[in-house]
Amino acid sequence: MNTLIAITGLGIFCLLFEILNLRKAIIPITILGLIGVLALNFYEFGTEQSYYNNMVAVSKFSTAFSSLFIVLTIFLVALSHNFYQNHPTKISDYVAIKVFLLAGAVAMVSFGNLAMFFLGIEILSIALYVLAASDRLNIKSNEAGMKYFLMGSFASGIILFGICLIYGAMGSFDISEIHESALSAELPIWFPIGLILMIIGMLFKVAAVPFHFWAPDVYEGSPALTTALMSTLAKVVAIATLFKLIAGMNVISSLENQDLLNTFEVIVVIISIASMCVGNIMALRQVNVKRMLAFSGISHAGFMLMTLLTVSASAGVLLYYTAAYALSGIAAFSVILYVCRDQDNEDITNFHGLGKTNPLLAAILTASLLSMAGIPIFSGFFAKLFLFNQTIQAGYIGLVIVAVINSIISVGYYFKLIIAMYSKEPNQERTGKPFLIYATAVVSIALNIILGLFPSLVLDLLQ
Amino acid sequence: MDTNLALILVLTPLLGFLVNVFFGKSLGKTVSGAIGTIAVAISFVVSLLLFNQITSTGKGIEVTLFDWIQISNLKINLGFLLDQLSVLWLLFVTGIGSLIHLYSISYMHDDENMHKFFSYLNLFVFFMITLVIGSNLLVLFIGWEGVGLCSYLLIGFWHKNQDYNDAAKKAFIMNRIGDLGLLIGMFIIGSMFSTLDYATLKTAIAGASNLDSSLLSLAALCLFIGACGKSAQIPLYTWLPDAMAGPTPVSALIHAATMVTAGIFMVTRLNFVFDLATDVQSVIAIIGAITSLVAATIGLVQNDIKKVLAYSTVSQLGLMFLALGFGAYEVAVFHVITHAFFKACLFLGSGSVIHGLHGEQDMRNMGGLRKVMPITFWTMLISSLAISGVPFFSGFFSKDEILLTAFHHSIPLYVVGSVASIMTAFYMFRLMFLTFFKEFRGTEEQKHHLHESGSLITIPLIILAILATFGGLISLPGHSWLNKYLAPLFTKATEGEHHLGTTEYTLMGVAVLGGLLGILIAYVKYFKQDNVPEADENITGLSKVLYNKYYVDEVYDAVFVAPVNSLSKFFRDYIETGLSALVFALGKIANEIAFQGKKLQTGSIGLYLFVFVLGLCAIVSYIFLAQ
Amino acid sequence: MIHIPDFAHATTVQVIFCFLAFITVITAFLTIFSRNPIHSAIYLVICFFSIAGHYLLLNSQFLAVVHIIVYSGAIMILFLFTIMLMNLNEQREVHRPRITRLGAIVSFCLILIVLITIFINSKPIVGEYDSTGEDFQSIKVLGKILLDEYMVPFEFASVLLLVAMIGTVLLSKKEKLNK
Amino acid sequence: MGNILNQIGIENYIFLSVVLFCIGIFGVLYRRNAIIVFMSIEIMLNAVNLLFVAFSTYHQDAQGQVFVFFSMAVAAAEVAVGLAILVSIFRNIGSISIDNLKNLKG
Amino acid sequence: MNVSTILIILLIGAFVTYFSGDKLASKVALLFSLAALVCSIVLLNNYSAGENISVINSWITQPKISFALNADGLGLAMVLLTAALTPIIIFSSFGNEYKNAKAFYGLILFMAFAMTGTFLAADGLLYYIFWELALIPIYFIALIWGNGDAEERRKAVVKFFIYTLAGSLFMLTAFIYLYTKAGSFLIEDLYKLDLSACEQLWIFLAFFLAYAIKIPIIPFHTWQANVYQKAPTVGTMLLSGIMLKMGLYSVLRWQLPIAPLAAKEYMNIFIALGIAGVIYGSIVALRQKDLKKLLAYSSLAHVGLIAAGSYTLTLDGLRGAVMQMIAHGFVVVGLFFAAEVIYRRFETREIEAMGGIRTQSPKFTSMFLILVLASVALPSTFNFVGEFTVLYSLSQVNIWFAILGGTTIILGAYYMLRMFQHVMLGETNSKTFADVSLNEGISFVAIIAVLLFFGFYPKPITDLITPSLETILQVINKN
Repeated sequence: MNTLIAITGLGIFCLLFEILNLRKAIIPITILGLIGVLALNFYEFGTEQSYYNNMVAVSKFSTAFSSLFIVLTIFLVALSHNFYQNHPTKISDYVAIKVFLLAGAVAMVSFGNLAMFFLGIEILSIALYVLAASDRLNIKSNEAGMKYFLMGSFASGIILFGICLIYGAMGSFDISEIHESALSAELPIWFPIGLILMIIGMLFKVAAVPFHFWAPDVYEGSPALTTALMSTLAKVVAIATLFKLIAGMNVISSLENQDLLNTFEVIVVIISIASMCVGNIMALRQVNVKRMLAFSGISHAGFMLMTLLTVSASAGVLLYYTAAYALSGIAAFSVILYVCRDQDNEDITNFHGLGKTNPLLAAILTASLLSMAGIPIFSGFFAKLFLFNQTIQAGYIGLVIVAVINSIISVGYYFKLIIAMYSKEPNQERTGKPFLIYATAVVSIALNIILGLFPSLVLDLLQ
Repeated sequence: MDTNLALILVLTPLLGFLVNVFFGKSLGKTVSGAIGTIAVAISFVVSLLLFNQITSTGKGIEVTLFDWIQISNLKINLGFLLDQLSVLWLLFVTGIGSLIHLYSISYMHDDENMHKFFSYLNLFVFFMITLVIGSNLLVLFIGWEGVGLCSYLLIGFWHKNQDYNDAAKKAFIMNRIGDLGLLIGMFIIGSMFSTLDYATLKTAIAGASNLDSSLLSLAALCLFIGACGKSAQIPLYTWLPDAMAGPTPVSALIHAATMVTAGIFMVTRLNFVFDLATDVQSVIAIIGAITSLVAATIGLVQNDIKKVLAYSTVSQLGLMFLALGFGAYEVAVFHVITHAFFKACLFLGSGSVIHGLHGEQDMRNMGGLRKVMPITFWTMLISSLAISGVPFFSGFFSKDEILLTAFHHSIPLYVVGSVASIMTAFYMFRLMFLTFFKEFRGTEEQKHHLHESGSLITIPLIILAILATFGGLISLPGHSWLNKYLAPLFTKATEGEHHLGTTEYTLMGVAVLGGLLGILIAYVKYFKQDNVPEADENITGLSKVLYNKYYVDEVYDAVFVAPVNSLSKFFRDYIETGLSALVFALGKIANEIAFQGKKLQTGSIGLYLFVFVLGLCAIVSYIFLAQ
Repeated sequence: MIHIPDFAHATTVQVIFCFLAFITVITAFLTIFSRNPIHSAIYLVICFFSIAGHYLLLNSQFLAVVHIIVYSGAIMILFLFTIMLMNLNEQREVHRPRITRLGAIVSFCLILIVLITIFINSKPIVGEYDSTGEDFQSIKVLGKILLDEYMVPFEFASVLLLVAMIGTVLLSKKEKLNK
Repeated sequence: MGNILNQIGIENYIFLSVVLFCIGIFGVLYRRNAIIVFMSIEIMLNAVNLLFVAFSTYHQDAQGQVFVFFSMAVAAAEVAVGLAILVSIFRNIGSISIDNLKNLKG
Repeated sequence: MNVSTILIILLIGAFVTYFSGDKLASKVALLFSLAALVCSIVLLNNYSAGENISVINSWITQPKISFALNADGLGLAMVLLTAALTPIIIFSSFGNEYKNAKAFYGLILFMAFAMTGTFLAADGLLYYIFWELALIPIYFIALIWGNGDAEERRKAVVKFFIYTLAGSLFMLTAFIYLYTKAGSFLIEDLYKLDLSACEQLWIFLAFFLAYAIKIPIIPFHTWQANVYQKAPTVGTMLLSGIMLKMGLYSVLRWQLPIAPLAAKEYMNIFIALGIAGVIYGSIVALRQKDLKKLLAYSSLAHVGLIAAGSYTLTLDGLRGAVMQMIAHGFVVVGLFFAAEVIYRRFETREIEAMGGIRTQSPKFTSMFLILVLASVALPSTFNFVGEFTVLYSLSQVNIWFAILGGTTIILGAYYMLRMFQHVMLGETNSKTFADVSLNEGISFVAIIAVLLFFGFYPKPITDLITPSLETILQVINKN
């Protein structure tokens, strides 16, 4: 709760700075503030408490994920400095929106009431619509914003309908009440329908097949930093929320009571497989790096959805997976931001010869791609490992084999980029070494590797 | 003491090899030649000492150096067995070896790589000694492959000529085919008796109660295939004539006197195995006979002086195998020894001729050398008489023994052997007449330079001629020293010495007459009628077939080499690319799907939402309606 | 099963419900089918009013008022302004490919059938509906709940609106192109 | 007074709401004019709001109605942002047909 | 001192090399690789003295993964192979100039590190990690420093990477499955597992896929020739000399003991595959135009035989396989180095363009010939010891296996001598060919010395590996 308040306060401070003409201080102070929030959040870790009539329920799960979100936001804010260099008058808005977005995200994982959940997801979505469309003179950005907005509100409508049906069945929005009454046998059919609609809405947010179509277009059209935000923070938030919804509302047991569990699991398996396959295969022929990473994100969503099959045991795995994925995503996007600063697109050709001109950045991008591909020592590997382990233990060996095949396919396009960096001749000068970009890239990939070397650090948090 | 002796025996040639390899060039030709020769000579002296010891004690010496290869049920030592057989072999290997080394000093003096030549020769002697004195089959195998290697190196000694290299390669590979047989034979024996050690094996076989005779036969057959490769028997004989590409001393040492007899050595060594495999013995006899006949027929029409000798070698080896096939090991060994003398002498003689003619090997371009090269002529004549089986020369006794044995076992094989002998006499004297009689048919340039070879060449010739004359004494019919000497080796009572009865004398007479007949025909054809073989393109009919060696090389080429090569091309061009394409196809398929999939991503919000709704309907209806 | 109103013996409430429902659905359709955006907007306003009528029928007057204020008063005005601003009233929509329309109709039918079928298949609510008699929807009660129990979401909604505000400003603000 | 639902039945509200919701979906799919699409989305949200109120009465519980307030706030915020995006698109390409938004694809 | 020392040396070496700059990199790398060699010898000493040099530390608690390195004879033998070949390989590259040398040598040491780790790891997952880690450096080495047409190279290298990764991911799946059964990745726990025949079959196949691609066994070999050809020679040496052995080693260490029933049941099929590789590889090698490709196919043939030996499940087979692995490792490195030596002078790898080298370079010829002969397993070389043992073990299974496998000695001789003839012999080449330099000579001599020494006296190696192989066999035959 304190975290939430602090974040919101920080957002307002950002706006105030603009008024106080402290533009230059915004980013450093925001970062410091976020670090403070992170500390606060750590301090809260381990306390199970609910605030304000259980509107906000702080648990290990919520604090752990909140910390991850905060860390990601720190990186994203740090990257803002260079990204918004040409928009000095808007920087406070950008930063404030990101901070509010974080507030929404934190609300989404620590909600105790569906109202909070709904408001959280809307804050997140609206902030993202704005950010996607924020390059207002760029038609691509407009288009991305519009597409995202239309489809996002559509999905919001479905989520809202789901919440409504749940309310109809339960007479309450409170998660713990729903959790308890979910087991009663006398539930009207509205409850499972509502659940499924909500889950579908969330599947849209995580960009799972067949609700994924927006992702590539929006990722491609949005300004690169927004894409970074979407592919790391937003995706992670969405999947974490989905997980929390399913875990928090006792979905599994209640579906089991109504003999719907099998079909539900079949659906999850199918969506997971479809996401992995579609994401990976479609990524193969992409030229635009952001678009490629969008498809890669779709496939990762497929992987992460596997945790929904083992909800009771896989919170830690999900946390680990999301952390690994998001950290490598941040590292990758920092490099992309650097490389495509002055370009009007993010095509692979821009990366030619990066290995020669900027070996460090090339190495970082390589590392992050390897992590996403699941090559050992990077945390992406362990993430997949733990995930597969969990899933095989639950008996879904076929699903794991499909996932493995998909991992193989994914190497194909990740390596396309690596090859472009190392075995092609550079086609442009790359000057300047923006400190914040370098720092972000290095720190995020270092964190990624540390997670790889000591997975227990994160994994055991939620066990 | 024994160990030291054995080590000196083995290591001196190796040392010679090493010295020549590393310092040969700087030492100068003569010195390196001398080192090579001395190294072998020392081995010869040691062999003599050992021979002396063996004859006096009558017991073999076993030396074990160290464990070599460990296999679960086999423990293979690197060890030596110096018994009657091996020492006998040692004697003529090192003896003739020394002579040929001596000969080579002069013969190879013009070659810039003389030190290399000597190092290879020394290496050969080293491996040959290893082969002979190994205490088990695997040590024999070291030598076996080692001499093959040296043979390869020496055949291809003039490596600028790719034909020679081809010949060298062919020799090595043909040998390797045999080696595989030998290996398989070893495997079978190893698994049957858990040992490859001769001595242990012998006792094991003697003690074995119920042997799987078919398996043992198989082993024997495989071993015989090995022997076929090394000793140039059908079907693996074709390398030997080609091997004449090497310098002549090599042909004399390796391809006449020593290496090619390794097969006979091995069979004799394992006589206790072959004795139990009677059907294999028949095979050996038949193959030996056929080889001797086939090689002899080819030898009839060859014009290359060394080729004639080569086919003669194959033919003689065939006779030895004929004897082996009848279990008459000591007879085969006897012929090995006499053959080593006279064939080495013949080769060296031909070398002397070639040397004198500066590399000319075609007999059609020779003639009349008798006067210019008297020593060469006389020594070669003696050897030719010996090989033709003219009485009281060494060959007479040994060949006669073989034919006698054959007669006692199988008349048809006897006839084949005899015919081969007659042919031998014919082509040997064809060689003599064409080379040494009548007028010189070469160029004026060559005629001008004709001369007798130097003493380093003639001395070995003379020694060998003497040996070729008197070598028969070691196993005179009825009073065979050799048989007694070798007796401890054999399990079966040997065939015993043939009682010199009427039959024997008759047969002897027939053989002598046959030999003389061959000589006579040659005399008539090439001396009286003064025929000179036709130029290559004019050869027709049967002669053409013979001249082209029954087209065996061509057949092998068409049946084995060409298919393998085209298979290789086929694999390379189709299977490999196909497999590769198959793997790539997976990627291509994925890419193609991606390409098609991209079309689905039209950018139209309507479509996206449509799919969204469809997905929603599908999920909801699956969960709630599809019960 | 669908409870088909028995018009012969329908109560006033039922008649009103049917009437309102009819209006709602029809105007909703008209909103979509009108060619002129202004007409659409007006139909939508009517639709919202009918929904407010439903709220009144359900006895939640406050909500009905708020609904009219927010939707008809604010949101629709926003729409109309935009339409006017862009001078869209004359704009004829580009030709819609048949496949689009077909797709829309198909998915409409499909989702409608699926949802309706599910709800029909579910076990009907039998018996009387509870009527505790307590006041649960007066302004007083709503205010209490909203500012007590739902205080945090209430505040959080302000963050939402703030974000929307910053967002709209961000999207519309012109920058000096000084670089 | 009795529960009004005794006369109408919650199912009817559900059906009405579903129909309205589906009309909203239909509108989103059917129309290419972005403004009308927005309106369709508003119809969807209103359908849900209606159901909230109905459920609220059904449960005799005010929370549903409170939620409607939030839902309205959200709708307002969404419309504001959506229109802002729309306006900037209109400024850029002079059209508000979503069919013109097909640059991003593949 | 325990086995992790050598890993640390190599890892630190990799980084130090990277930071030492382009000029010093090669020397620093050599220094560290020699240090690793010394360290491995010291470790070997300690091991033979009966000291415990294994390591086991817990690493990840849930799922239970340990940092466990187990040094037994087999592992140490392979480590020794790696440690001995790495300096030779590094030293052999001294004649070449590499751009960005620090990265190049750093990657080499890193790869040595990963491969050493693979040989030592006693925890399935740790093993897998090292296994995959070894793949990354070679990928970059081949990609960046490789030769030939860039597009072709990319294709070949990516195919190689994806292909091998594909195989190993199935292995990973198998490991995870095993974990769910055993509750641990530790090798001894996995050895203790009692799996049904069906499970074993699937696990066996999953492992097989990984190893068959890595080794490679036909028909999974298609990556090999191209990558060998395209990679820089150093990379080829690392690949063929050590990395292939990872696959073979893993067969012995992981595949056979974990799924013995399947191994026994389908033994003949897998032996047959290995032998098919022998024959196929030899035949394809015959008509290769590119020297490195030819050597690649020869490698295919040799490893086919080793694999066949491993699958016999007899002590002889395993022992022969290990010895052959070591021997092949040395000989193939030597041969590729010879190809490189020629390339340095002639700038070509086309066999057609060579020939007539012998007259100009007696030393090189002799050394090359010895390597060729070792490669065709001439007795008195170490290769013979290995090949003989393997063939013997095959003959114990079925005499036909030995006969067919034995064709390697014929076909091998055929293509190797044919190659030697066309590369080295014939009329003196018009291009000048300087004889080997001292640096080059040292590498050759080192390799040849090892091959000849163990050819006559393989006992140290036999004694080293036998106990651990016996343990493995015990596990295989436990029921």
